Amino acid sequence: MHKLTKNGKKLTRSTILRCLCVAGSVILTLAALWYLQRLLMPKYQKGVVEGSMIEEYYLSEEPHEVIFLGDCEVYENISTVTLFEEYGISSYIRGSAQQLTWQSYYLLEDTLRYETPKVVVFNVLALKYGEPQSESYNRMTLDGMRWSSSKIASIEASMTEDEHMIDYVFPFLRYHSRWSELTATDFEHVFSKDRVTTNGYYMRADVLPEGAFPDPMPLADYTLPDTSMEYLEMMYELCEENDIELVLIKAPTLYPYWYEQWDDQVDEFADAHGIPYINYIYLRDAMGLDMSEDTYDAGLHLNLSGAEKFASYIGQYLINNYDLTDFRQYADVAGEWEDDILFYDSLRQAQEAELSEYGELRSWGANAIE
Amino acid sequence: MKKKILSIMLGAAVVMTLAACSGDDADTAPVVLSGGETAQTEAAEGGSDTADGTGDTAAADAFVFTYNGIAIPMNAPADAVIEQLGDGYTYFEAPSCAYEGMDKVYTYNSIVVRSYTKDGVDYIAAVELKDDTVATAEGIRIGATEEEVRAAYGEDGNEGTSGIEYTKGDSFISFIFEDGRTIAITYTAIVG
Amino acid sequence: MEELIEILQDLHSDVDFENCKTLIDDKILDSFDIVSIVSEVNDRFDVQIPAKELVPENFNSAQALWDLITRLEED
Amino acid sequence: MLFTSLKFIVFITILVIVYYAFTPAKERWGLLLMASLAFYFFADPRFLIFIFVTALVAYVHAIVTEDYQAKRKAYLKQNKELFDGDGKKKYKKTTANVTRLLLVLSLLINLGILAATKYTNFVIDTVNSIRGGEPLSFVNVIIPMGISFYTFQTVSYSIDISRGTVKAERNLLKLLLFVSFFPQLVQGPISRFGDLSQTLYTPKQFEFKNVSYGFIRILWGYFKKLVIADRLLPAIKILTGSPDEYNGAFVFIVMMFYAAQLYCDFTGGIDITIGIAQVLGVTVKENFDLPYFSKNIKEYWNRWHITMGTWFTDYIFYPLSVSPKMLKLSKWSREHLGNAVGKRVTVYISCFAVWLATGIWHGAAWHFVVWGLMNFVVIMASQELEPLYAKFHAKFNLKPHKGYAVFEIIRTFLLMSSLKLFDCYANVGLTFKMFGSMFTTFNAGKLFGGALADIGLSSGDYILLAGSITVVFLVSLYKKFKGTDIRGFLYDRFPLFALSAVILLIATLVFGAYGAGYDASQFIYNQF
Repeated sequence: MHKLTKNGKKLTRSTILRCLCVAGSVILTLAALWYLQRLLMPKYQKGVVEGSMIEEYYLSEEPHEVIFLGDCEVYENISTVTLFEEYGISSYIRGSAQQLTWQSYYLLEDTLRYETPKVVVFNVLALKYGEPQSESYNRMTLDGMRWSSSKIASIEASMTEDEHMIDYVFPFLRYHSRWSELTATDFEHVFSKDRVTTNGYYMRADVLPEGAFPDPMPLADYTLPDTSMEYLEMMYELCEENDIELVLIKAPTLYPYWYEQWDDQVDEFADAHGIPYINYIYLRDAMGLDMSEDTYDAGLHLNLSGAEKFASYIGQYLINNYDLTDFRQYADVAGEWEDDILFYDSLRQAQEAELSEYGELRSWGANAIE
Repeated sequence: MKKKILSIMLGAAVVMTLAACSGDDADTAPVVLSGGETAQTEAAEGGSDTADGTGDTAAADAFVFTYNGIAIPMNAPADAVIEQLGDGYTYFEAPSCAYEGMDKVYTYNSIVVRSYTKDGVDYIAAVELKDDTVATAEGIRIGATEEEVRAAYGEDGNEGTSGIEYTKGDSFISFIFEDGRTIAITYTAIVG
Repeated sequence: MEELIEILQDLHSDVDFENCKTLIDDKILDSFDIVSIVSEVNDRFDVQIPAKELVPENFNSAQALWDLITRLEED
Repeated sequence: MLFTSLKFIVFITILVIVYYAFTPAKERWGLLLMASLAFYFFADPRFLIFIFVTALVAYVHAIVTEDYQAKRKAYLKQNKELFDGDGKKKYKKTTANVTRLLLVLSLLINLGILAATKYTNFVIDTVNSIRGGEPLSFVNVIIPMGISFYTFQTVSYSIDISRGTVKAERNLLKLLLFVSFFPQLVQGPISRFGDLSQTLYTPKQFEFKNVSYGFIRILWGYFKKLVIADRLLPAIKILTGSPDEYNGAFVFIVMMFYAAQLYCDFTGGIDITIGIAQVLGVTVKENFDLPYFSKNIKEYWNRWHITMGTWFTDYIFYPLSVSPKMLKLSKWSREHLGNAVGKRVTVYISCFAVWLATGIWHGAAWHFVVWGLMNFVVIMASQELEPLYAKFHAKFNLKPHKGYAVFEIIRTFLLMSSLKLFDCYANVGLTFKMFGSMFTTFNAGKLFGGALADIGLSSGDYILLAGSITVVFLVSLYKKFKGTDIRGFLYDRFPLFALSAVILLIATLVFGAYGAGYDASQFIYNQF
């Protein structure tokens, strides 16, 4: 545009008008795209809320001495409120649906940018996956992460064949096709989202007793994939560097099947690195789990009462073995937790109300999917 | 008037087709065979990507297990197969995390069939042979010796800690051995 | 010239060939007409119009066409 | 690099910035050459060899021919006294013969490369199917991107040189740019040297109007391609992929969808091409002139893929029909078959050749050949029926009526759309069968009751398609009635122009059928 002035021509009115129009168009386009990107991205507010979990962490104000990493076997099975109420443990579950081992590793890197916990608890089920699995799970884990080298590395490690980095950088390119599927929820939550977890714990208060599971399929090879084991090794080293105690656990649920041969390999790893590995499948009786009432989906995940039992049990282990602060004594942290507990209790009440009214949950889970 | 033109056109064209093509039907072959990328750019030259009618079939190249005369190809849509297999099964289902799909397990007398969900459609994920009343297409049953398996399937399988796997297309078959004998046979779909 | 106009009139009786100067530009003459003209001219004037002369400038008006014929005759 | 790939868009953006910000106006053609070669290189480095050989052959041929002709002419002029009338004619005849020989040599090489790469496997396949028995195996040849387009462009240059209608380009690099100018490589148009050279090499200044016009035209092209054409394509594939299920009324749907898809894809691509050229300050000939408003098939072919049509007219139809042998044949047939029939013989032979070539040019497959010949038949039929029409009109005094024009337009559109069916179905026989099913088992009821929702288009898609096709239609109507395109109107009200560009851009980005949501292996996101 400066060409016009250079040639000695006067800045005519129409030239100014054009420049304004071009500048205005650029601004208008960028603003519209920014808004549309927010509008078109899935909100994960109803039914499928798992995509909201990762970003919710950044809103949590209090310090966390225990960080849980893993998939639904942590975020549905451990009540963070129980851990606080019973032991004063301030914890956060950085869980997401089908979180793969490298995603857990990079989430730990990400977490370390904000705080350094004393203990990291990693659930080992995801070790069975050595390769990227599914775009929709990737999205739920990755889209909520704040931008950092960890996020980029995590995306690169997670992408399936059909995915591209550019679609993560500009989610608009990925989600523009949702224009015909937008719901009221999408418009409602363009700029703000409702809270869906209590420090990463996703509550389900309904009950569906555990049934029989089919026999596991025999495998020709039980070796856990190299990729996931390498990331476990990296996770161990990262914890070492930061003086964090790493604890490996297997949640007490039975499906997907956790083979003995896998269990042995994790045991070996733990022994070789001098870290604990606890398979809670063997401790179901000890923690008092009654799978006729402590699960909401026939034994795949624990419900609220199950999650409180498991939290109570694992919390005891944690305070026995690690030097954790009892944050109930600290007014400022306890004050923050006060809010979390309030949210937790009101959520429990709301779910119980629906259960007594309908006999099932309508605003959460499969029934709530729009 | 249009009809008149059309009838002239049709008549003339039929004659011409006979003369020009000598009754040959396979027309699209050369473009398709000359290689992926270049074929694409060439197709675009005429102004469009030609909408060729041949859709690729999902389960074209995979292991197929046959049970009671019913073919169960890996990665094939499951609904039709399950319907053919009839009612004699016990059923188990487990929704995946965040309702991204549903794993279904159908247990029959001698086999277990598993399916996975993709784009809202169920596909055959795996078939497990439970006893020696059923055999693979290559004639291997539970109880077969390691040598028999290798004789039937070859030496180029993937050796695992407890057995051997053979891959074909987007599926593989596993034989699990104990004391030199087959104790389990499974077909598994490779989900891409 | 008159003979030429006659040839043209045979093709399109409803066109004023004496004055129209956009026979090609306005798509009054199409490629079939041009070939007919060339063949007629060949018969009656014994002039062969080569393909390279089949350009709009030579066929836009009867005058241009006449000029072309005379030029080719001289050659 | 397809137009709709992200790579291409980045490529163009960088090019335009470097072009205007960092390259002196005089050197800009050089940057275009570099960009064109890079475009080729990224597609496949081996392609560069092909295009270079083609350009070199044309370059040498042009210079040798021009120098030879000049030398002969000068000699003739200087030694006038040595020649009598006959001698002069003879001398000129020799010049013409040598010129022709040079041309044949050059065309043999360049068309030979085209034939060898594009048609070898076609020939092998055809031989196999005729011969039966042990089939010959296909050869693994590479088909250089856009070879049909740049070969035709180069051939036109060589012929023009030998006719003496353009001057030879003596800078090899400049000629290479003419041959390889990248926006044209994917879908044409087929430019002539005389047209393109006028703006291709001249120093180019940044002109706001040019760039604005070009930019909005690029957006318009993408809009048509991404929002309409690429959305329709999967549905067409589904419909034509299961012909047994989708017959009768569905064939009509295929016709309509494909007519819209092809138009939007092809004209969209040309809009992008010409728009890019315009942004770069190069004027490229138009390739379409509202073809779907044509009143007959001949007119349609004068308005659809114009540069290809004129190429075939100028370099095949005319030379063939005015060649001495043809003129002789014409005379003979008029004498023996009567004036009415005789007049037609040569025209029809030439026309047949043109359509045979057009069919083969469109693709190395028999259905293209049949499609080309069907066009020939229809054009001939309408040509023959013309007097009949005239009588009919005279009798009922129909012609001036506006409704009749609309009828003609719709008739032509339907006719052309049915011919396009040859593109859609797997083979020629099936096309006829499907076409026939429209008349035997139309059964429109099949369309309703959910069938239209089963072909990969949601109700939202249908609304969007209806809306965007209406926009395309209205823009075409504007041009039809105002005789000029709508950009001028908008540009004079510049804020409106800017706003249109913004809306077009955003609409394309939101509604375009691109990205993961539209991949063949669609991810599951329906439930959100």
